[in-house]
Amino acid sequence: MNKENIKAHKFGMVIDLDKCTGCGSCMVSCMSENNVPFKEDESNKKDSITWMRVYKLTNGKSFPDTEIVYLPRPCQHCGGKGDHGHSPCVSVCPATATDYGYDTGIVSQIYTRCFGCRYCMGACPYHARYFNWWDPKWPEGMEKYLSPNVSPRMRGVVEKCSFCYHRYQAARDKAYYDGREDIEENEYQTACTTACPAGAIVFGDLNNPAHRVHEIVKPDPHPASNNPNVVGKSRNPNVFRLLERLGTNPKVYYLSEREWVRKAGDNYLEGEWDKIKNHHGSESHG
Amino acid sequence: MDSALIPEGANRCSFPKFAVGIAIVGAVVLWGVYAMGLIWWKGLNQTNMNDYYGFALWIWADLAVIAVGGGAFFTGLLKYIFKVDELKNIINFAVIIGFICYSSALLILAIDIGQPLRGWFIFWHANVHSMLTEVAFCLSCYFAVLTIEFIPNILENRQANKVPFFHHLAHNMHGVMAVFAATGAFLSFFHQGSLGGVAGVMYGRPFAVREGLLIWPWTFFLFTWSAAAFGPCFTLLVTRITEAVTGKKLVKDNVVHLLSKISGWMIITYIIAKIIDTIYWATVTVPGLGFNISHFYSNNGFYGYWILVTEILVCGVIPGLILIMKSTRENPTLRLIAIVLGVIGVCLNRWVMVLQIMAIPVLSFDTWALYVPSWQEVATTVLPVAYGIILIAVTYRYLPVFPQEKELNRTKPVTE
Amino acid sequence: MKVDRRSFLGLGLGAVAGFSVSPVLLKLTDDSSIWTQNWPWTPVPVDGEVMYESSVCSLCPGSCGISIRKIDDRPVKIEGLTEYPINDGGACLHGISGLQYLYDPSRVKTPLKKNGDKFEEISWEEAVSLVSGKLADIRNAGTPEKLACITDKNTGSVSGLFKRLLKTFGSPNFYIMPSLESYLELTAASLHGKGTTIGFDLDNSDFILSFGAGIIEGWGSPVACFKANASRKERGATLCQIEPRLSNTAANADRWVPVKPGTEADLALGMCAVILKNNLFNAAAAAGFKGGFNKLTALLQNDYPLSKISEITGIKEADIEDIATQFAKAKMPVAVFGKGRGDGSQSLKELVAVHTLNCLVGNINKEGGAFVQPVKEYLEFPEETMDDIADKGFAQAKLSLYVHDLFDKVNASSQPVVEALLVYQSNPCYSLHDTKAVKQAFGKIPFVVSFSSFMDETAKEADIILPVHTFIERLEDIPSGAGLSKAVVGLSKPVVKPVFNTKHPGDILILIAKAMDGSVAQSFEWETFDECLETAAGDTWGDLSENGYVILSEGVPKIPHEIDISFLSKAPDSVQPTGDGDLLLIPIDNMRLPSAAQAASPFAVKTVSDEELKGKDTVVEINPKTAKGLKNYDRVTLTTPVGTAKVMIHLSEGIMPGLVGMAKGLGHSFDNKYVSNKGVNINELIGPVIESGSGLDAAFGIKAKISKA
Amino acid sequence: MSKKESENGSAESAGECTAGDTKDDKGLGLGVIFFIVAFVICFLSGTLLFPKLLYSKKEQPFNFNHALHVGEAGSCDSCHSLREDGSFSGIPTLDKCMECHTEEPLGETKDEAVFAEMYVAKEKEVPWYVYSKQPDCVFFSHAAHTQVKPGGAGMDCVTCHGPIGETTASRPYEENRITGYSRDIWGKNIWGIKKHSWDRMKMDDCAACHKTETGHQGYCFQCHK
Repeated sequence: MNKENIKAHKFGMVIDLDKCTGCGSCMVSCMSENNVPFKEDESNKKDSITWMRVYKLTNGKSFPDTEIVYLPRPCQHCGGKGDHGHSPCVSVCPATATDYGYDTGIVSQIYTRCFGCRYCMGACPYHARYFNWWDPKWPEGMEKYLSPNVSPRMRGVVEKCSFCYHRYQAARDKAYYDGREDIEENEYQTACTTACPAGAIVFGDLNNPAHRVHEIVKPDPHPASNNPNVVGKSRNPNVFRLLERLGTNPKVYYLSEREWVRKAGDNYLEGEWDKIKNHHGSESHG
Repeated sequence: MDSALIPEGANRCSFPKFAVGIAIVGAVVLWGVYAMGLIWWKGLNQTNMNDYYGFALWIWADLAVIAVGGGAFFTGLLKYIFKVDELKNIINFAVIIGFICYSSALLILAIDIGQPLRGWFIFWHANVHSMLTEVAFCLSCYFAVLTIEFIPNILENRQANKVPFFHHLAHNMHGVMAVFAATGAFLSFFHQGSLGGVAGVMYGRPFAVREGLLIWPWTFFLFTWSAAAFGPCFTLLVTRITEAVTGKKLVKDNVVHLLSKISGWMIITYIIAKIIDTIYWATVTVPGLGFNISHFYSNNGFYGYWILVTEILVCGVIPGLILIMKSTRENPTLRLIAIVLGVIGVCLNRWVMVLQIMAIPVLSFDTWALYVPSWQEVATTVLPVAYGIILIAVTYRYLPVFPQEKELNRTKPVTE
Repeated sequence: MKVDRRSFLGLGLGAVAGFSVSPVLLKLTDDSSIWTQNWPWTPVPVDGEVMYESSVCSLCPGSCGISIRKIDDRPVKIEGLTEYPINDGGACLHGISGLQYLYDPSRVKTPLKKNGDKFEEISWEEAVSLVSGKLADIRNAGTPEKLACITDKNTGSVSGLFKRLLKTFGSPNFYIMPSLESYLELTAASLHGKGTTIGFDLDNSDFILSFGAGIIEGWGSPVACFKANASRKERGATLCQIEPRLSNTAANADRWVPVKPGTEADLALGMCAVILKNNLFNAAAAAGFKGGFNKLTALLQNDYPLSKISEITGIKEADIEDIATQFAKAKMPVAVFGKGRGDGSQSLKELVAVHTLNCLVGNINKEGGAFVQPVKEYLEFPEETMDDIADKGFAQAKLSLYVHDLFDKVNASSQPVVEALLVYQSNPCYSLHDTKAVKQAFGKIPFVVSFSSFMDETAKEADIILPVHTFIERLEDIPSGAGLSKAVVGLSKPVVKPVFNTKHPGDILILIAKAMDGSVAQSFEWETFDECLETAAGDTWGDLSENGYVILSEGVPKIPHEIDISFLSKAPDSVQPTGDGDLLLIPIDNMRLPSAAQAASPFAVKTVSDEELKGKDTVVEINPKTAKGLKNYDRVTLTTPVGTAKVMIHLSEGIMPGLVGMAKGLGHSFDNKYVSNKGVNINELIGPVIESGSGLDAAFGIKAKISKA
Repeated sequence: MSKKESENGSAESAGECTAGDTKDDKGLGLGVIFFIVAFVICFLSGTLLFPKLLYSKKEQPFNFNHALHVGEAGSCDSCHSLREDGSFSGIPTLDKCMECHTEEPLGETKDEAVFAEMYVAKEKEVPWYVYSKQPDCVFFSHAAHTQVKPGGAGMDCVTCHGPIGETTASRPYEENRITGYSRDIWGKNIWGIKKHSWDRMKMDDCAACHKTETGHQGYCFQCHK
């Protein structure tokens, strides 16, 4: 334990899927904030770089009982098994081009270090990591809008959502300037959060009970009784994480009142969901 | 024309004939090199890989050549450490095949990465927790070992051997080869294993993930074991092909039988372990993560249970059984079937552990992702094969690869 | 001394050893590591001081406040402006992508003149003199009414200047493109009298009954609607969405009621009938109805029995009754109209029928209801000087009521009925139905002047292109509209120096007017647009320039309103789709694709689903029942009476069988490879259908066939 | 290692093959001499000549007397200040200079005349070369380092930048021909040996100080963007 870890933050997010309208503001705000490139054909979603991707889910029923929900998916900033910081991607990178910041809980990606082996992409079940198959090119003059806060990437490296780390840095700079030891909740908000016109995204410190994200998620600091790999399970019965059972321990939570949506967040054997749904999110409550 | 270079007492085809053969295969090499150039110059967009298929045909080829190249370390281990002396008659060839496989693997890795000029960062900025780091280190070291093992054979060339220094060097290197063989076996154990580990540690991918011993998932041991088991099959297969092409018997049957037998028992033990692993994974590991194993073999146009059955039964159990039973093992046709099935089996295993992993959706709302390689990928994957053929042709022509060749072909000097 | 092999060996080894123990190897290794990390072709954005400037976005009628982050002089990001009365910090994807428009590859960089098939660059002086010369010729010929003009809206100073130019020139032929605001004003005119408009208090209503209004599809002021929808979830207010397809709004609603397309008016009237029958209407409100309440009641009771409505609309009787009852019994219900984004074709019958529901339950000018009030004016231009030609010309009848009709007239006549056309902030050659006919009409107009920032479909048809500043390069007043419950005027400011040789549209008009004589020149006495705006805004200017916006009205209007239901009493017919195909092609509005004047940005196109666009192909949505064995991404030919297109199939359980849904906003054809030549423009496949009684193009779709390509 | 092996190899082969042949001893002697000569030449050129080839020298637009300015203005942050948002303003802009300077030179140096004529009169920013310029991938917070505790580390400028404030003349800017980096990043000493905390500005130097001061070398994102 070092000094920095004692007051460690654990930045996380909760997305209200009932409020999400699938409008795409978060995606574009992210692209614009983080100098994400674009190319002529982006309709192959498997080679289209969108740090924030909005998935469309349906309940699989036929007309007119069909339902749709949109699910925005940034990098989940996994804490890894037992929340020890060994995220699926971090532990596999051969060149330490991605690491887990124990002071923030944010998984980094360093473009100048990455040499493009793509092992991290294979390891990530959320497809949150994107490869620069092409050298990014902006139409003549358009590179003038690039932000100096995020380095533009080169061909052949992996990139992904950083929870707008540069905004955290800017907030800290301001705090240093003001002689404050820490930043306020509203000083560090990701670009997707601030852009969301529906206010569906709430971002903050999961370690800070005063933060809204903590109020909604109510993360359980103890490992789940039925799966010691899972830590930080929500005690809110409407809150779930994607593929929680794998033990990746994402810091992105989702909120929905609709049961089928919550069920879609993970994989269940036949009949399994019905057994656990009522305890879902609250199984370690007592 | 080049008769001065040809080993004494060996019969080789005429140089023009040889040259034509090399030129034909060389054209394939050029095609591959052209594709490689395209990929280096224009980038990986020349492939059909995508963000779902970060690992694709090349990584499979990489794992497959390393697996079948496992014959080198295992034969070396048997010959030098366990002193199975008969194997000296095939060890040179095993080493050459290993050399080809490993140099190909390194070449493929150099094409596969997005920033090839930064490839050495894997050493310079190594993350010791990554299985890939382990792979890179052991792979490179073992390639060096293979090179050292290969050198004495090169120095035995008729002209090279005339130089006293080379002659003695070759002699002395043979003397210390046990040390290298041991090192090689050790290194191989780790990189074959860590290649298995590459898949096994991906706990975000239920199809790949395995529990294990300490930091090593079971796939680590299975990969090592399977390389040792099937590597010799490949050595035997290539020997058989070389014999067919040259029209000569190059290795005595007792050597072949011995290696087949060892391989057979290795395969059988491996496949038992693999079956246990599969059953445990299918009944304990993945259900715990919410998956029924049918999830991995249905709802798509390619991957079905057939691949599991083919890998384990058809290309695992069957060749194993053929090779452990004396009667079937010593039947040349059955033996050939067994070693071909074995090689297919291990390649299929590597395919499954690379490509099928990538194809399977993990998020409940995602779909299967199938992929067809681009011609550039195919060309660069064929490149090592063509290069291997050329290297075998050249070494066979100019080096005394098979110690028993002269003895076996003494009576009737035949040109092919 | 003999230099032998060993000497060389010594030499070589010495050199290697010497370099090895020198710093060369270490340093070169480190340097090459660094070298491989920074390629000169990867741009390095220049750092500097961060500054924020606030402005107003005018990409759509939403009129959101925006905050532009700049690094020194360089804008790098657009975000929503917090505490702006319309969007309070939220922003839509198009606004956020705004900077891409600034550097768009299809921007017109300098004035252009068409020469044959090509455009050639000309100076501003030449451009202005060409336009003013041509206009002077028309005026001098005594036919000033043959000058026509199309802009995006009726309000605001730039449109005001265009109108002023036309009036003082002597032409009544000023047209606007259809927009939600124009439909609101038409509906209000029909029920409440001319000069009024309607706003919906979505923020407070507890039961929103939407007849296809894409509240989260870009309808109205999109960000305000997203916010209202989110607050609805928090308040527990109900949204009942009536439309044939599971749009995002329908998916987000509490209740989705699929209705046969084109029968919404009947449904609304059927619900009115239920409300009347069950005595659920507000008697006090109904007492004030003009234009034959009894006649309407009788008509509804006779012609709109539940069983018949159920059959027409495809909705169960019980459901209709249930929804009507819930609506009438809600404390603060509101019925919302304007299918999709609300700017496409609409039928006045439908609009009025839906709004009659509001009138019946008495929610007009009540909290959570519909606000009816006069259109807010905040600009006051000095009186025009009118000479004889102007007076005479301006007194002539307009060529047509609405813009789509104008082009029909042009096409129908052998003589040029329009000698010159000015087009500003609109793209009729793309966004009107049957674009082929519109382009043909453009070909028949001798002189077309496009005031455009981009080389869009309409600019391509023009004879002169006068490039205008984009919204972040210019000063402009941006009045809100679009069904908001409040009226706000915001000030859009130049936050970056013009990137190209463009001008402010207002300045161009002043230059053109000054180059002419007579009443035109006399009516444009300002030196610059800035001066014009400042004087016209009068008292408002101080607050506007200081705060960036002025709230013109807010809260429940405390003014009386009248209700005149005579339009419905005449029992107008519903429009029917043309053609004889077995399927009905309907447009899909989607937030991620703008459909009107402004094409999408590269970022926005990037977000478009592969269920709508795949490669260069439009993907249409059909129900698996309609598919007849077709699979996802099968290629088919889609044929309508107006055109054919090759498209791909996407099977969706979210669309009513028998329909083909196609995204609006694709199929642009100008020089921007990130945006253009992607998919089909649906307006090439749908033809206008004129609604009797209103003259509106009310085509909600068109009959279509698909056959395997 | 390869050297040793080869030598052994050659000695062995010499011994075995041509035992008693005395010519070989002479050859070996000559080999040793060649070895030493080559060793010395290569070592020296690698140490002395190599840095000269590796770096190109660029003169600053004009000479800047830091000592004089520090004397007049007071301290480093009179000109190199933090902005209110906590970001670092870096090299002052012309506007900043003109807070003290006027159209007319304040002193009589040739350099100030250049400044006035070439930049002030033409309203052009001075294109200074920045000795401590870091690459694009680096995020460095001056506020975190220079602001006082408890928030910041309370370091002074000299710790990283050295006594640049005492200099009376601008030294040439040296640019690495391979990397394009300023020489100050690796440091003047080609071996990378540092005597002072400000002698090098490489990542390892940051990490080492962080390790000492905070107990941890820091995570990637702390300094990378």
